[in-house]
Amino acid sequence: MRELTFSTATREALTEEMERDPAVFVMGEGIGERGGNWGTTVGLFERFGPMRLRDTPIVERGFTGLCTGAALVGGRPVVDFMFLDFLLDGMGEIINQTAKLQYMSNGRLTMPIVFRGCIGVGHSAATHHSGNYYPMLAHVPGLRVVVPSSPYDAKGLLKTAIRSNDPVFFLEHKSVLGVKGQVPDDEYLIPFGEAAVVREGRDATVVAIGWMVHQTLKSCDELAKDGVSIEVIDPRTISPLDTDTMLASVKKTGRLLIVDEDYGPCSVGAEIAAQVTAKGFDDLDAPIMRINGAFTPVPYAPPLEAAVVPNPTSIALAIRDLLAE
Amino acid sequence: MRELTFSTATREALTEEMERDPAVFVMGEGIGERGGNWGTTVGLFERFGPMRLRDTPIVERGFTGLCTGAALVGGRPVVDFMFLDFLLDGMGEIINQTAKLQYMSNGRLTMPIVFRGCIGVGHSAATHHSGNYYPMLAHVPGLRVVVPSSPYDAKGLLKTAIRSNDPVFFLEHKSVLGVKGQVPDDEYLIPFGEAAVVREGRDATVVAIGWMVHQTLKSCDELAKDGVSIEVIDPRTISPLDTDTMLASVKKTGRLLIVDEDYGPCSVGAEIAAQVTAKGFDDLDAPIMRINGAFTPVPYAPPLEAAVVPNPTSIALAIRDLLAE
Amino acid sequence: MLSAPSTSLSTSELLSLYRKMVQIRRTEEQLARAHQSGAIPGACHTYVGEEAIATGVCANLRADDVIFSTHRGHGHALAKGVTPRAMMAELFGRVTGVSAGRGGSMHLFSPEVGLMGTSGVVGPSILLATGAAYTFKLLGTDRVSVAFFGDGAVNNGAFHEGVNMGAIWDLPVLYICENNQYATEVPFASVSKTTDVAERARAYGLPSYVVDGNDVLAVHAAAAEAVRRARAGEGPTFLECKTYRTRSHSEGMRDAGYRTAEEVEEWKNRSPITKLREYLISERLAPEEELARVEAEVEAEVDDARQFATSSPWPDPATVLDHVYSA
Amino acid sequence: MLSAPSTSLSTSELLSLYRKMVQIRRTEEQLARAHQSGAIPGACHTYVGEEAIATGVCANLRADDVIFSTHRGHGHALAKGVTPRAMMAELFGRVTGVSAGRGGSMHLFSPEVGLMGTSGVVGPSILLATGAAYTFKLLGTDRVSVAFFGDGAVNNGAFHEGVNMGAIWDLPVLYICENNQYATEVPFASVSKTTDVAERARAYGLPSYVVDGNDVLAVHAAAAEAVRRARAGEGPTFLECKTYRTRSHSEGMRDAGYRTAEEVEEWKNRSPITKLREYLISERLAPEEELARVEAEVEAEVDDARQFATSSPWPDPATVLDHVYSA
Ligand SMILES: Cc1ncc(C[n+]2csc(CCOP(=O)(O)OP(=O)(O)O)c2C)c(N)n1
Ligand SMILES: Cc1ncc(C[n+]2csc(CCOP(=O)(O)OP(=O)(O)O)c2C)c(N)n1
Ligand SMILES: [Mg+2]
Ligand SMILES: [Mg+2]
Repeated sequence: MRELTFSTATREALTEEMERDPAVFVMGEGIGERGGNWGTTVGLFERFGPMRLRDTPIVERGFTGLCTGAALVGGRPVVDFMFLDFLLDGMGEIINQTAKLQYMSNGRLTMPIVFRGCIGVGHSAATHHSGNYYPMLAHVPGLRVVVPSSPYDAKGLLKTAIRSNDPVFFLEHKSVLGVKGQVPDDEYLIPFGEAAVVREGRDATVVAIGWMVHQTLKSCDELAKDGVSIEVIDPRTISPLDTDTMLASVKKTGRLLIVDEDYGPCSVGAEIAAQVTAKGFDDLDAPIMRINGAFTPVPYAPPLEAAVVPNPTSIALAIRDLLAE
Repeated sequence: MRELTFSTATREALTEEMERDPAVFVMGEGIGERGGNWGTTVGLFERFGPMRLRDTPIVERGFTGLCTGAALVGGRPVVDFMFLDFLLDGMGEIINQTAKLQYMSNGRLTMPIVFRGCIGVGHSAATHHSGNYYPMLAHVPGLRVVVPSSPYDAKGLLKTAIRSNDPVFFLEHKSVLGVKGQVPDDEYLIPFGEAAVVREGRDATVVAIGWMVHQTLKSCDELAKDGVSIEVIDPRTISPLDTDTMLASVKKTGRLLIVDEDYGPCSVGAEIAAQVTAKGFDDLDAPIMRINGAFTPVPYAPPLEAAVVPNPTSIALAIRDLLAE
Repeated sequence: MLSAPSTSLSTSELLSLYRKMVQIRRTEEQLARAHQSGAIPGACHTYVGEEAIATGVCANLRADDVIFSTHRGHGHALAKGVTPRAMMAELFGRVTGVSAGRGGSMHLFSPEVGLMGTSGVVGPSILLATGAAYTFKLLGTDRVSVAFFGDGAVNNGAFHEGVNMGAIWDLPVLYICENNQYATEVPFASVSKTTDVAERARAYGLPSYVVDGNDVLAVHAAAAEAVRRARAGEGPTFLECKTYRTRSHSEGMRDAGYRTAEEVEEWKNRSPITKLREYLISERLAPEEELARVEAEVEAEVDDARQFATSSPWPDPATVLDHVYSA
Repeated sequence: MLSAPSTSLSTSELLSLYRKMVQIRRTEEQLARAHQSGAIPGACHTYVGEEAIATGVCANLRADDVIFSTHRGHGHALAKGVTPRAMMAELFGRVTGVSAGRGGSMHLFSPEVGLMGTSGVVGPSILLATGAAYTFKLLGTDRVSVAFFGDGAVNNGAFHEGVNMGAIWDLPVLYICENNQYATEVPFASVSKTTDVAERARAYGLPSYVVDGNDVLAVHAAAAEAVRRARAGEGPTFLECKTYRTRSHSEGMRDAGYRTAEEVEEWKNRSPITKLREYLISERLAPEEELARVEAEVEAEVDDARQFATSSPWPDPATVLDHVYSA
């Protein structure tokens, strides 16, 4: 075991997979010699050269489509969007081609492709560099969506993503990139569709996504001082979504809060709330609560930006409300 | 009052608004002399000419962006996507420009623009011509989303959409285009955010969207023969979403089923279920049920296509299950 | 415009081009009738009049080369080796179809013969084909990828982004623009200030030619050189094949108002099939009887395909969720 | 390349061009320092070295003409009439900023003076400007719309779709490509086989010229003719302004590895400000003291702006949901 940052862990995963399989290549803006806007590919260009670390013109739709075609004939592309916001120009390709070609070919084609990019609000990145988008992607059959929160999960899930024959979105909140954590020396993979109980507790369950896992853990530390015991679940993959782990927890605690930085309407939190209520109705001692990012484009000024996302204080407040129900 | 088809009603609305305001214009493929793939603009080219009925090259992203710019300086574009599926290439413009410019300009710009297009499964239109997409759009702050089911609603809501200073998606299920209904002779507008109770009942509430309103009404007729009394609610607008009307109904019936042709995960149905459970927990005698389109790309062959969407039989079955809970 | 070179093709190669074009034409005519009778539940865009392009290009390809096609893709599918049976069954929505009934006319997949898909959306074929070429180059193979697309795709961003990437990275890909002069009812001249698509393509710095798309020998020759370049690692080539569809945009649609009956008639007279037929006879490469025999064989093959499609079973609704994911 | 014409501008017009370029330069320098000190919380892309383009173009515009800009938009904002105060306050995140703190560097809005927005996304300015021009034509006004964008946007589909629509519909729009030869660290030559962007633009059939983007008089003259054409209903014009940014892509980013120190030095010596200064002096159009006075005035103006920004209040979090919708 070593302590690595989230970014180092994903770079290790990528390097190992590129060494393992010569069909794996990365495409994006500034991922060649420059090593990626977020350092996703530092040092790899020297090792693998320009065909496998391909700097592109500013054509997000274009290289999304190109990589989809590349994946159909034996390539295993990792598309690096830098900021996930830029994926939007490629939505047509992703929804109508990438996500559908396995099905439309009746399983005779596979689609081994990974899309990665930074998500999330923070650092005054402002409205064009702060999006989340995962519920939109999770709404599309044929796609997998991964939102890891720790270096350990990031490495194991990225390796699974690169080896998967399905299209996978691997989304990295900009605030988790520097988070440190233990990572085994030996190789490991983490399967999709298994939520992690990141903290055990008995009074209520909180499901938190991505960076919100860390914010939630902070509020739990505070609440623990008052003897409040919270169970925290990180779904890790949004599609497939492991509601069994959530249901098991709710059976124990009777209460559920979902903490998500992304907008509320038609969100992952709505889906979780709907499913857990449907299947765990009798276990619930109170209606499920959700807290989400404010329903507004993301503003720039620090006091405005801070006002649009949940933080440890607002999460703790919500937990107390939930317990009082 | 006259009986009109849904299509005729929307054409009437568009014509009246184009007559009223010279800044209203339509852009899309084949909406000029040809009158639109769905007849949305038949007869208008002769009347208003090419600047106001602008046939475009096949550049959905391009004219989405163009019309967004046009709306910023006093134009009132109606963007006709033909099939809404083609909007996907314009997602970047819609989410990052159209939806955000009012906010980013601190309210000094307005965005009077309507996007319309056909949605829905049916007629072996196959996977590239059968999408729905409304939960994705409803997830985006700054957008309005309208999914009418009757000629009356379509006319009144389209007029409201064209006069609105917000970007509005007006989505027409291909199966409702030919539906007939009463439409007043005099002008009327229907405000956004007001669901319609299209059938009153006492045993359970069904919220149905678009074409599913008609399919649900058919199953209610069947169930009525057995003395089962169902209340049916059509939200009409998905964003804003009128949950008050739903809550009031659930207070009376104690049971709720949501029928939506679109995919389940992170859907409008999930949002409704989450909200109604949160606010109406004590009124619910059973967990909320949802039925949705199967989570798969839409297949072509009639027996496969029929298998992916709810129909009067499967809806009736679901209602009976709900009543048995 | 590249002129038809005196051909170096053998008689049997010429006859096989002829057979393929006739096969496409007869199949389309059957499909059109089937659509009228209601046997085809979805849309149906025929390739009638444009047969020389798919035929001339695909005759240069190996089975492991790949093509990406459009909404008007029946000709490409047949030219790459899909059987009339498997294609017709698909349009009839049967489980014996190339896509097992999941696809219909605009979603034909047969990776076994290198048909990587037709598309209901205009544009993607260009990007997907460029991507397959990227993998071919990455893995050091000499396989070749082909994008077919119409004049309507030329103004779309996918054209711009795709052709440029093919050019700057010297990928083994052919860009085949089937310029039939209209996108649905919209004339190319009304959406472009420049007349030739090839001129637009030249802005990306790749070899770009105008070809008579109704002359299968001209298409074949131009494609042969393009395939040679691609296989040799010399990069992509752009071919604008000027042509015309002589039926309506899609079956059941009106075909008046936007073009004159004379224009249609004129192009019917320039049928690529007639042109090759006359050439074969006048050059004494094949006697009329032999051509008639080919035609009769194709006729029988296509009749059989229709029977096959009609009598094939529907797909089982219980399988509807299969293959959304790979595992 | 269009050469700088012997100018017909009056001395006061020339001085006002000079003042504007100096204002942009000084403001950028202040912003760079502020970014280093942490006073600017978000990204900051400066326009240092490229001042002649925004200045030369916008001097031809009326207040009711509109411009659409990029991530590198400070120069455009100032040239169109935003005050250094309002701009600096925005980058500091204050409520007195042009976007009341909602935007920051890449989201500057001042419709009052025709700045319809800078953009964090590369490409949209081209489409939005084309759209504003569409409305101007639809409503029968003689207003003009301008799209600024970098060489990096040229390969993007927005360029292709937007410029083509402007051309085919003869819209009153100027396409101003600021070709500073790099997109972040990517040289234009590595993503395009053709050297000049103007050559690419010509494929759309609109007048398209290469201009020395470091010569404000050349830019001014070319833009004057383009604006005249647009106002007269003669359609769009494309100008490729060759230039160079002499600071890093954005403040705080490395600026080595992808270009040589000599190249940067060479372009620093070609500063558009120095060029005009020398011209004004050598042609005896303005004495050195007058230029020094302008510089001092600008210096004071920008110092004041910085003070203003620093002392302005933050926006109130209670207003954060305002203006998501119009009503
Ligand atoms: C992105 C997109 N926009 C619109 C359509 C609707 N559509 C189908 S075919 C067609 C015209 C295509 O013209 P062209 O590319 O010239 O091909 P042709 O039909 O002439 O062979 C259009 C607009 C579509 N399928 N995809
Ligand atoms: C669609 C999109 N992709 C990527 C980026 C990230 N990005 C910001 S600036 C930039 C380079 C832009 O280059 P250019 O257009 O030449 O403008 P310059 O910075 O040289 O002025 C990139 C890639 C972006 N903002 N938008
Ligand atoms: Mg065409
Ligand atoms: Mg640049």
